[in-house]
Amino acid sequence: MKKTLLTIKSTLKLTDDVFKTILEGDVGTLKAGQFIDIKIEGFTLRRPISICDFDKNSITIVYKTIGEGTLALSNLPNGQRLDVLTGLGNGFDSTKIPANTKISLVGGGLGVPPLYCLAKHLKGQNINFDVILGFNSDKEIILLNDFNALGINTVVTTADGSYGMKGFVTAVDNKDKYVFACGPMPMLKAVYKVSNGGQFSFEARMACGFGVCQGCTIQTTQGFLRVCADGPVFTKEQIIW
Amino acid sequence: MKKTLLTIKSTLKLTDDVFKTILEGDVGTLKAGQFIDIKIEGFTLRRPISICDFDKNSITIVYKTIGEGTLALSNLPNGQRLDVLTGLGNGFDSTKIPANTKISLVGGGLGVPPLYCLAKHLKGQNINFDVILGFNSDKEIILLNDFNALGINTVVTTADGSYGMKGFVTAVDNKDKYVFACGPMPMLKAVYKVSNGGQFSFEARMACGFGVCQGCTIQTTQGFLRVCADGPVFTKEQIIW
Amino acid sequence: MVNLSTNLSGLILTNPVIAASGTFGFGKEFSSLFDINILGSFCTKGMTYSPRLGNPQPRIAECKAGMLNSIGLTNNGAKHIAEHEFLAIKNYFNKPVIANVCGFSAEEYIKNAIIADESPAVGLIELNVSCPNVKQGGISFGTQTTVLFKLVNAVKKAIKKPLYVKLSPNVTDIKPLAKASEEAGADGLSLINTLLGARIDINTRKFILANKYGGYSGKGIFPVAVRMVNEVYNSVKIPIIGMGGISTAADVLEMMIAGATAVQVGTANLIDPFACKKIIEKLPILCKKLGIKTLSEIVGSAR
Amino acid sequence: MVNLSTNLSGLILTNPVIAASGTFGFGKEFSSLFDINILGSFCTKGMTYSPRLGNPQPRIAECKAGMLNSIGLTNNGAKHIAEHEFLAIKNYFNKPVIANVCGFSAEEYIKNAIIADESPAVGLIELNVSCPNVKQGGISFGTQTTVLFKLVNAVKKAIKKPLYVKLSPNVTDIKPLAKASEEAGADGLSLINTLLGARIDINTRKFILANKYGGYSGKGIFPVAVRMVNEVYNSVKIPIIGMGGISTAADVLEMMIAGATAVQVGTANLIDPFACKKIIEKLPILCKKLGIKTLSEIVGSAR
Ligand SMILES: Cc1cc2nc3c(=O)[nH]c(=O)nc-3n(C[C@H](O)[C@H](O)[C@H](O)COP(=O)(O)OP(=O)(O)OC[C@H]3O[C@@H](n4cnc5c(N)ncnc54)[C@H](O)[C@@H]3O)c2cc1C
Ligand SMILES: Cc1cc2nc3c(=O)[nH]c(=O)nc-3n(C[C@H](O)[C@H](O)[C@H](O)COP(=O)(O)OP(=O)(O)OC[C@H]3O[C@@H](n4cnc5c(N)ncnc54)[C@H](O)[C@@H]3O)c2cc1C
Ligand SMILES: Cc1cc2nc3c(=O)[nH]c(=O)nc-3n(C[C@H](O)[C@H](O)[C@H](O)COP(=O)(O)O)c2cc1C
Ligand SMILES: Cc1cc2nc3c(=O)[nH]c(=O)nc-3n(C[C@H](O)[C@H](O)[C@H](O)COP(=O)(O)O)c2cc1C
Ligand code: FES
Ligand code: FES
Repeated sequence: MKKTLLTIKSTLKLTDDVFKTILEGDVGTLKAGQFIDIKIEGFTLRRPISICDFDKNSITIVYKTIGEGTLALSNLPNGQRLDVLTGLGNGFDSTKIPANTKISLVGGGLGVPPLYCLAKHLKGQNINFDVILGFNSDKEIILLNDFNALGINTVVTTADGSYGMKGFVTAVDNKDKYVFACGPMPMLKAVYKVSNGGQFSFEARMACGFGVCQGCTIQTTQGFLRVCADGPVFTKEQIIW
Repeated sequence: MKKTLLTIKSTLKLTDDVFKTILEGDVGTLKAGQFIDIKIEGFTLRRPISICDFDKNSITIVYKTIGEGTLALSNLPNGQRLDVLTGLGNGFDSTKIPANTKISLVGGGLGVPPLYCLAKHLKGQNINFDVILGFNSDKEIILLNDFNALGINTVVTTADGSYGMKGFVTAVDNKDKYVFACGPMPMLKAVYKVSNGGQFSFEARMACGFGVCQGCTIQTTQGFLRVCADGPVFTKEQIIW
Repeated sequence: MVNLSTNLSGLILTNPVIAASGTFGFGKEFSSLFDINILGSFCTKGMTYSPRLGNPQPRIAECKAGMLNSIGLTNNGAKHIAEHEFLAIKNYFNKPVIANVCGFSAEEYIKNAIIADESPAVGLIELNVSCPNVKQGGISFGTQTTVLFKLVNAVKKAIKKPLYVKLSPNVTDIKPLAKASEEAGADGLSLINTLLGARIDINTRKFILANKYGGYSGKGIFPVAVRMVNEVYNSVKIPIIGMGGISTAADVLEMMIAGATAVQVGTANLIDPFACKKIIEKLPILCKKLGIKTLSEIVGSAR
Repeated sequence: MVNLSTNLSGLILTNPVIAASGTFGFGKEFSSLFDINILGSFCTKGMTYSPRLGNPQPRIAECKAGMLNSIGLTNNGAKHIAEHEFLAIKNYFNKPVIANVCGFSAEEYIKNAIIADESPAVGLIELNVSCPNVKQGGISFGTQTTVLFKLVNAVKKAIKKPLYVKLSPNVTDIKPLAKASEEAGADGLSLINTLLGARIDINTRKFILANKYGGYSGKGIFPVAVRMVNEVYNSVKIPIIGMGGISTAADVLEMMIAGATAVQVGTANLIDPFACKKIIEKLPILCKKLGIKTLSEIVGSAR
């Protein structure tokens, strides 16, 4: 964890209510699957957002304007400085991938951004994998071009069939695969049930985001674990469902 | 009363902790002795400040940075827009001046600003008057040049004798005069006792500033009066001391 | 078209927004800023039988998320108010108002309630048993169930108009007090009054309020108010006017979902005299966005 | 040089700033950010005898001026905490800590207090009789004077270290509870714990907390805390650790002037992990500005 001041470089509207913001500054050491916690002027608690991409001195986030906080964030001008905690959470761990196993990255809605970061990372390690992204409709598709630009075979499912396969991400067969999944709880659960093993990124309402308040704690096979500090990524073995 | 958005045109440092700020915009109808109530971002209640000068589209205020609110105000950049209630309070009433009576304007410290506005007004009506301004020391003198620029005979007293007459404003004889006084309570009381009659501008902790909360109400010879709406200027006849 | 109307024991309001007692005077100052007939109603300043100056100055203190007041029921006395302030209301407001009635003895409460009951301007009487700023009376009626029951019962018998009891949040358990009011015949409840708080000037080491402690109101008390309105909603059958820190249309909906049939907006009026107007203008837009067609249907829908 | 030291029943703190229970974990996370030895001390997460997961998710809700939590005393159990967490503290903190002790019965409170009493890491025991998030036990001990007296008395007899009782603000009158604690042998008092509050999502009409109600903390509760600390200061002779919404050095002074011998900083740590550090660095500067040479002299100086 690092507390740092980052500057908004740009904010781009991806869909009606999803924005991509690039933050610049001393970002610290980062990892795919980690998140940052942003203090937005006028709001008490920080807003946790996954890292969608990063380099030495920038972090890209992609977020939906769910409520007042993310809405305010999306309206901040370029050049605005933000108080941010970076490098939060454990992140995805590619060293845990079993040998000779096919890998699948499964993302749903706003669970897609951290998988982009992971995809880039795996790609850099010459690890092969499939990507399955699920959305409600074609209007809500995000980051598909970015995955394609990485030269990754990406399957898209939409609930209403307006793009790609009609249905949910579970329509794609992942039985023998090691999955990295991020998305809404029902999706994670469904993927968990049909997967061989893998890593699942959780969400929780957080107060601190760095492990001291127990706000986000859940029951796991290893006892009480904090989504913010012991997660947000949990292995299939840890999860109780 | 009028609720309006005013823009900071300039802020000038007059002494170590006293600032003069010019606000521009649709200021409404104003009168010497009235005040404005300024919403400062980050503070719950508005800050009441007397009108030191005004014209059709600007208001000048002179204020001391007592606490966090006025400090924040003094640090706001030019061009910043402020939510302001203007034209609050009754103001000084020159029609009440008895015939053939000498007039004296008596100000102490941050009570001086509204008297500048009054002086300008009286001058415009060709009414003659003296001005006595009291400060703690020469370092705290404000607006003296402005009074002089109006061509007004201005007596200054300082408590430590570092400028003008040593002592308090009551050192100057006002017995036969009709006074317009503004300053700290002890000064007002002292002036009240030695004056023939006059108008005294009060202060009070205010919540609304426009007469609805009774926060500022005081006992007068005419019953309960609100400093913000029935004052801040009270006549000698109204005051119970 | 969203239906915003709400029903307080027969008093139909076109919308649930009522300006709170002590923060709206008798409405006159606001009527010079906007047409206050857009309000559901407004609640007048608490009245006692004899005129009262109230507590010594200063009696306002700022807080980070609200303010303290120790006004102490400044008013010109019930008779004067009925004959002057109430009488003048019709010149700028054409709906019934809510009269906030105080007292220092059961007899006085009854006398004042009758004066309000007989005033044509008044549509509903709010019995203030929760003013934290007067030593005798007020709050002492609002913290003991048996005392409260007797008072409410006696007042109810003496008047014809709907009687709402305004409860204090400064209690271990508000539910028995709500129930005692209901059993005594109250037509409804108003809550919450202010929380007891204090601020001290660290320079002078003096309490900012001359009275030392005062009533804490504004945004900072909203979560406490939502909880208490919900607790009381689950304990009684009579309608609740919910208040405490409301400053937006979203706050109004949250308070209604918690259990309030109507709401009062207090401190927000002091900071922005157009607060009620803005809230009322935003309400239908917000309802539409949330798919709410009849606002009163959300009352107590929290789950 | 300003003397910031303060004395809690023999436990001398170099400065009055203590990180509050439940908002500082066991200090480890913070120790990786700054040298936490600058703190007066810190208070550990409330412990029960058996491990507890606590309440269902979600258990955090944001408020305009603070937050709600319904953690429900998540902890690994007193024995595990003593053997692991307490034991590890010496690796990053070289002063005695304050152990926050909970329970669901008098016997359990005693057992847990003894475990804390026997841990070398612990300098003072804070008896939490005011957790609003657990149904049985906790708060029920903190709202009735006779129950509280018995509990405090029994715990006091079982331990050697100073015993502070942490009181709830959700009561009609806090003074009798403070006095009962004092008479039962408490060495000091801690106040306030959280106010009971609720928030509702107007989109889903569901309470944000799975538990519906939770404890309200942060800036919004400061005026209530200042008032209660002052009330209690005027009622008892034992020292008070004051808390509730403190986020600046000025807040620390205000709380001490109200009557606190030391203070705890809670929610502020969650929003800014450097909050305590900033406050501690600002304290001597602010004292100097105000002409305060010995900080402890201002305790209870409000007038
Ligand atoms: C580890 C983690 C990573 C996340 N990554 C992303 C991401 O990459 N992109 C994205 O769009 N969203 C992400 N979220 C969800 C995001 O944090 C919320 O959408 C956001 O906090 C909502 O804030 P708001 O002010 O708009 O909503 P409001 O509802 O006004 O917020 C009120 C409070 O509730 C919290 N809250 C509301 N919704 C959620 C939620 N779903 N999860 C956690 N807290 C919530 C807020 O943080 C705040 O404290 C992530 C959440 C977590 C825990
Ligand atoms: C009618 C009127 C006219 C005024 N005119 C001037 C002026 O021309 N120049 C000037 O320097 N000051 C003037 N004051 C005083 C000025 O309002 C306060 O100095 C200012 O509000 C302090 O705000 P703060 O945030 O710096 O102080 P803080 O102490 O942090 O303020 C906290 C709260 O106390 C109130 N407060 C603090 N001191 C006073 C005070 N002396 N009077 C009223 N409220 C106070 C603030 O408004 C705020 O609500 C006037 C006051 C009144 C009532
Ligand atoms: C300045 C002021 C004066 C008040 N006077 C009264 C009063 O006379 N009678 C009463 O029942 N409540 C009175 N109240 C309480 C409010 O009506 C309301 O219950 C409380 O302020 C909470 O609402 P708010 O947070 O929206 O202000 C007063 C509040 C304030 C701030
Ligand atoms: C997330 C959280 C967890 C808490 N856990 C405990 C606890 O275990 N024991 C306890 O006595 N108080 C607990 N508290 C209460 C705080 O110690 C403190 O009394 C309260 O939050 C008021 O201080 P603040 O406004 O500075 O946060 C907790 C508060 C928060 C916000
Ligand atoms: S959010 Fe505080 S421990 Fe996870
Ligand atoms: S400040 Fe509200 S009536 Fe004067």
